[in-house]
Amino acid sequence: QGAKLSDNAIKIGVLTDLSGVYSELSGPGSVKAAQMAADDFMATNAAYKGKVQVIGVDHQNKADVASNKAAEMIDRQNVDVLMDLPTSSAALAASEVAKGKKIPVMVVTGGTTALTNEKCSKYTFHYAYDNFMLANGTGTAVTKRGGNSWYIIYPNYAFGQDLDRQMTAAIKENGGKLVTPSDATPFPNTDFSSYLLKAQSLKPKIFGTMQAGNDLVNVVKQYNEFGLKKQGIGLGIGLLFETDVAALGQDAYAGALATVPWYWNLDQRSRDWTAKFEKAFGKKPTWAQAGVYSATMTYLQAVSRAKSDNGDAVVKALEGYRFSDFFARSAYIRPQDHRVTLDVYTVQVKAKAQAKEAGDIFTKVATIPSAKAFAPVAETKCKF
Amino acid sequence: MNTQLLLIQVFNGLVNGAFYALLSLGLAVIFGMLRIVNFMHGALYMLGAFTAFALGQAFGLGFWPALILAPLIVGVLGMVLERTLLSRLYGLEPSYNLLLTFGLTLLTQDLVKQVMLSQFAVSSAPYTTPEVLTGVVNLGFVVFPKYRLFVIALTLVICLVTWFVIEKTRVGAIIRASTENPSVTRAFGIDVSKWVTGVFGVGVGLAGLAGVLAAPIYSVEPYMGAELIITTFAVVVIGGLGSILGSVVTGFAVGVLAAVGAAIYPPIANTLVFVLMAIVLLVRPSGLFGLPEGTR
Amino acid sequence: MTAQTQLAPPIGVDNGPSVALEARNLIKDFRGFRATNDVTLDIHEGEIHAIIGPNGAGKTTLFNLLSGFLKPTSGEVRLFGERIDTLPPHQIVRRGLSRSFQISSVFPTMTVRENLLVALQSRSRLPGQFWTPLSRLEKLGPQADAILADVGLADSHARLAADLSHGEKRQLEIGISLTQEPRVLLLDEPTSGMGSEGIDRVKALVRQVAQGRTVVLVEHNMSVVSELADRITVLQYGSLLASGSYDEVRQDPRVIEAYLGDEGDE
Amino acid sequence: MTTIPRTASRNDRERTIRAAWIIGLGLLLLILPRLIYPVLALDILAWGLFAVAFDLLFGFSGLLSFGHAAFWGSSAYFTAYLLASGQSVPVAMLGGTLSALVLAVPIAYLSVRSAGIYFSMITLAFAQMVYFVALQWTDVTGGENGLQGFERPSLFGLDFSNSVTRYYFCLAVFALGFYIAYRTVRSPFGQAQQAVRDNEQRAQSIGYNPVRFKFTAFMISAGLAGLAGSMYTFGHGVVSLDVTKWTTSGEVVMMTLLGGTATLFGPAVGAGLVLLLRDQLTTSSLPVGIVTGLVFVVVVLFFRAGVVGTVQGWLRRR
Amino acid sequence: MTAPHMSAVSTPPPSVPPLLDVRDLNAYYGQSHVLHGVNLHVQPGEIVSLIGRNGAGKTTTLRSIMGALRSRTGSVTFDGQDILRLPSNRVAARGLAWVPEERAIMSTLTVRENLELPPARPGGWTTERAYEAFPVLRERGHHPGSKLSGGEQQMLAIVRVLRSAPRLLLLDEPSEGLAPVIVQRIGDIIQKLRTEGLSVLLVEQNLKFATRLADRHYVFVDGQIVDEVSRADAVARREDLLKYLSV
Ligand SMILES: Nc1ncnc2c1ncn2[C@@H]1O[C@H](COP(=O)(O)OP(=O)(O)OP(=O)(O)O)[C@@H](O)[C@H]1O
Ligand SMILES: Nc1ncnc2c1ncn2[C@@H]1O[C@H](COP(=O)(O)OP(=O)(O)OP(=O)(O)O)[C@@H](O)[C@H]1O
Ligand SMILES: [Mg+2]
Ligand SMILES: [Mg+2]
Repeated sequence: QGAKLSDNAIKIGVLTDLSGVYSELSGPGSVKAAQMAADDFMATNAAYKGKVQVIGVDHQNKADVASNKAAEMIDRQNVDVLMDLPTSSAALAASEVAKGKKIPVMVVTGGTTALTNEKCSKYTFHYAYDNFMLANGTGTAVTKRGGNSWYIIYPNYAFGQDLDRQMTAAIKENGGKLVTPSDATPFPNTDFSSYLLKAQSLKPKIFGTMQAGNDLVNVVKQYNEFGLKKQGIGLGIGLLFETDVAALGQDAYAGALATVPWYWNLDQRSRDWTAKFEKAFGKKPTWAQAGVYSATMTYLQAVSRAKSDNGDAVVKALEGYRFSDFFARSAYIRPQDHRVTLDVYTVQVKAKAQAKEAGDIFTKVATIPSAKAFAPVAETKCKF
Repeated sequence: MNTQLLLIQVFNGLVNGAFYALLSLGLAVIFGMLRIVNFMHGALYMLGAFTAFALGQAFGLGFWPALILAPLIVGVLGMVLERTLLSRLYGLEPSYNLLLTFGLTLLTQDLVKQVMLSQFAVSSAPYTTPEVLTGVVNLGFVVFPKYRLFVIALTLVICLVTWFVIEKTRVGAIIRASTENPSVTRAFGIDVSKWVTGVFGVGVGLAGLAGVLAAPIYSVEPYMGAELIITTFAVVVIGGLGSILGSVVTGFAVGVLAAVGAAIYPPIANTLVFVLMAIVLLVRPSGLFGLPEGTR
Repeated sequence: MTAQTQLAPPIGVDNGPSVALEARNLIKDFRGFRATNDVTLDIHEGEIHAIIGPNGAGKTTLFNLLSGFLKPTSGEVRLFGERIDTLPPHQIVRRGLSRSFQISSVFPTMTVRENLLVALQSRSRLPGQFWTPLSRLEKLGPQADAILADVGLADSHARLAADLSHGEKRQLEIGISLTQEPRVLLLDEPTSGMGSEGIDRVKALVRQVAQGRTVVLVEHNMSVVSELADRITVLQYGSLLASGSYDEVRQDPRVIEAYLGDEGDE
Repeated sequence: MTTIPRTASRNDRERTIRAAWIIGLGLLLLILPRLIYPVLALDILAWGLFAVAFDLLFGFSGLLSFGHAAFWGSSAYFTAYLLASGQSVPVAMLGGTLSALVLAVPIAYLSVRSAGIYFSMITLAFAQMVYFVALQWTDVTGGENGLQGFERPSLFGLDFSNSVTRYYFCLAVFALGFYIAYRTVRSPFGQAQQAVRDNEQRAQSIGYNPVRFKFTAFMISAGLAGLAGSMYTFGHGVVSLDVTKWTTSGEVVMMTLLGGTATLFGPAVGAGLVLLLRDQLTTSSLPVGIVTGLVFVVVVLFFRAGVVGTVQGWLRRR
Repeated sequence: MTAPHMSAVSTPPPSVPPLLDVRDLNAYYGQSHVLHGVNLHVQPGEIVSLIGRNGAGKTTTLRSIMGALRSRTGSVTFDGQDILRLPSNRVAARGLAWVPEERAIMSTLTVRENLELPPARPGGWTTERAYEAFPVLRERGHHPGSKLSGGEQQMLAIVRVLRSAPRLLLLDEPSEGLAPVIVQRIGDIIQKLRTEGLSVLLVEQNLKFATRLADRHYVFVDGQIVDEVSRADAVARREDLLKYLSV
């Protein structure tokens, strides 16, 4: 009661890729997730009934469109928060605009660690995952399980270099080693045969790939073609979305290890939420979409705590907040760099035969606790 | 770099080269004969791969029937496009063809994407190697997948057949005349549009074939042709626009050079072909196998 | 230095007419085919010089060599003593040698008058200037209109060059060559494709232009050659076959055999 | 009947039509930020000038560059870099433009010798090289993260954090750029350029050096594309890898065509239409490719003269 | 203009049905109306010439008959059948052949390929026969067509169409740019072909050549036929003809 809301409404702008390469893993599903969060929030908070709106906008994966639309949504539509933001350059651009206008941003599907380092902003929060967490998670868990000799390839641009650096560190820290220095591959690239042949002759226990999206699909396809699995060379993956698995069929990935912040089959709570989402959207959620729900809910609860949708007030309510929901377990919003830390999971892809139902693709191998999953706060380069 | 690694890279390069060769052959047939710069070639390559996938999903057809059917389907689609759209631009600047096919590329890519998502619920389609060709062969210096060897061999055969038909029969001459001066060629009693459509269909079918061949080893997704086509254009230009022999030889050569180059200095891998192209054009403005400007 | 070069009269000798354009031992090979074979030729200042010869004898090739559109395989071209065979065509034009083409070569998307204006403008200092308004070109208008009248295209001045009939394009072709007010004018079959009216006009025009200038023309129309030419050179298989006045040449049995047939004895 | 008056009256009519366009579009541009979101309006200016620059080469020299993103992009990055290192806005924009010009020297020198499709391909090749350099030279370009958050220090009391102020500043720059393009085309140089495009051999035989004209046209075009790129950076405050991508080169072709090539204003109008369309698509789930692809196809097939070309043709006939 | 414009020229009623009969032909380039009601006919085995000043409409007439120019009205019958609506490849299939004034040698084809481009029909010229008529073409056989000299292109253009054994040949300025000896040889070839049953419709500027070959002459002025002169009258009316051709 008595919350001060600008134009008497809370407007959530989901700035995402509605029709491009990321539309499947976030896109319309993210908009739906945000809407569900808004509905659920209104259902339990009578004071806000009818006051939360969700607007989905397509940034077409272009930084300039993202910055335009961010500004326009804030200025013209009085949007109070921006959500999701796949594509790093778009996320950074929107974050920059929002900073000038003092509007909170919750980046879910964008993964660059710059968001909590040199490009951090007082108004931007980084949810779900980032490069450090992926590399560190897979590197640590796999090495601990005995996968202690590696050969890593990574796409030759910042994202890949970042991942490679983190993963190498994680492996060494846990007593593993690289059989040869990591190789940078061209980006984009379709043919990875020379690296696979190299792996064949070096015989590491794990072939680590930091590729993402279609490049990853190509690596995995060719990993199977060259029969590396049969030769006892396991697969460790940096960034793996559910959609990547669907693109090749589960068997192609069977046995591969990766780190995810969540998956729908994690536990009963997750399955319950998934059932709701599937009913509303017709498909199982990806972890990005679940993350958008969680981030939206977290934001709305901060508004209700702050009794205001004023950016500064909400940021204050978010900073240092500890919570746990179906998605984010033992979550903590670090005030120093706005990294939202949460428990993350190292998972292994099941063979199709072991799947109990469609979409049952991951088995949990390890849980990495919230406090250890992300880069330590002491290392952040963030200065607000 | 030791010799073994070099040999391995050469072999890898040949596989990529096979795709360049097949695609640039199609482009060369279309450009050399029809003066159409078919920007859509990459999208049609993608369509070949996608059709193979869709045939499997819809009718349970495997790789071998798809290897025949998909290029045919793509070829027919190409002919329809030529009849209904491209034919309206004959006699105009070739850039208009380039622009039209550029637009069609955007259209096709996103249409396929929609179909993939709505019909098959994937953003990138799974496709596997045919049973008989799975597995690897030990070549002594390297253990190489059977399927890749098959790709190299089949491509060589197709290139040879195409070259023979076009260079050693009257077909090539008729088609070139039809594009250079359709009204006079028609006045000789030659049904120009029939020939032009047919050749376009064949050129495009070659792209479809490359697509089917790519499906088992590369990710089948709507944009799989987008980057490739740019490289292929460079290959065609290096070989000499419209030269059948040039496109095939350069296709393989660029594949090998790029693979070797990438092994020596990885950052240059994507740029190497463009650097090559710039150098070649400086020395021989009409490409390695192209006839000097004005004679074509 | 071959013996032949020494046979050629030295430049700048007072006795005899002065030389406007000279070719020395010109050779042009096209992939093993010799289109111009050791041609040495003097064009005297002020004369009308006709070059005739069978089809494929190398007349157009010779023009291309003289005007810089082809680089000779060997040999030299001099214009008023200055060596020009190493220069690109546009620089040769600036030195006072202009040509017409056997196959009409016009600017199709411009009107007939604009064709002439743009040709006239190249001789002014304007063309490099992208800061000058276009209206400055109008001062060339009267000159353009005069040429249009000369070649018989006054009525067609506003039509696109692409829409002209074959003969009309030939007229425009000559008009464009005239804009350069060259000291040496090379005309490649100026009357081909023209009707008798056009032929008469070209004859008159060439006579008029030849006042104080040098004209070289390639022609297959013997009436034009006989009426206009002071001297004639006959080419065959890329080499000089004969030269002299019309009457001398038309008697030459080799010329009759290779070129004239029964044309000369009319 | 004398011949001069007919030509003059035709020119008069042309002049009237041209004046009408300039005044009409000028007024529209003056009130544009009231009609649409100012940052979008700013985008239209930048892309509009980019398209005009491109068309200087395509429409008036017959050279279809498929690599103009190289100039637009290099200037965009360079401007951002200068702004980030604390330079004033005019210095940064000039610096950006200069970078495009410097880059253009070798590219123009090497490419204008080729014609037709060869030219398109060689420009594309150079643009791809620039793209891969941008991708990997992360210290300057930020790689795939792009650049953002650089200052736009105010100038003579103009507060550039206000997008409307930015717009009017850019409008002045646009006007300057457009005037240069206009002057170039409507000058003896432009006339010679057309002659070279029409018939290179003939142009040479009347004393024009085709290579020189193409080179100069290329440089002017690249310089203006650079100016446009610096406007873009200044307007947005962000730069991403897209600026050097081949799709950007493709987009500017589309804008030009849609508006009408060789019409001077057309490309800018086309840029406006494409950006408005793109903006509309942000709130629909219609795939961008399908819509833009369709527009492209329809324009090439049925309105080759483009919007402005079609209207102009219609005006002239009356 | 001294010549009277006759709207219709009286032609003696042909005893044999004409091979080609053109009636009231009007032709247009876009907006501009170029031919105004042209009537002409060619009898089997006849050589007919069209003469007239530059831009009079001679070429347009040939293009209209052949179907290379589509916007036209009137009727064109060939061998009793209406061919106005047929696409030009079907027109050619009925036995018409056209040598355009720009020669249309294909630059992307070699000389030999050019020569062998039209479909061969029984009774048509073989490559060998073409080479015998113009040996220079054999020498140049493997050169690109565009590299031929102007006159060589003309020779090639003429012999090329003979490959499909046409019954009526439309020749546009065949003597243009040819050396006098070659002009004579082409005249001989045409005469010879006539004895083999070929008819010719000839456009010519070279009056001497035209009068030597043609049985009848149609005179064009401004897109209309204003006079018709038979071979018998041609010598006597030479002055008249010359007048039509100058101003
Ligand atoms: N670029 C070229 N490449 C190869 N051969 C050529 C080239 N240009 C000309 N030729 C050949 O050189 C010879 C001379 O040609 P040229 O055009 O000079 O003859 P010409 O004397 O002007 O004949 P015409 O009177 O028919 O115009 C011809 O046989 C021609 O085929
Ligand atoms: N493509 C075209 N577009 C518009 N007008 C044209 C076109 N071609 C020819 N014309 C005009 O049509 C008229 C008749 O042209 P045509 O070519 O039939 O003349 P012609 O008698 O063959 O003349 P020539 O002896 O010069 O070849 C001329 O006035 C010409 O300018
Ligand atoms: Mg000649
Ligand atoms: Mg004619």
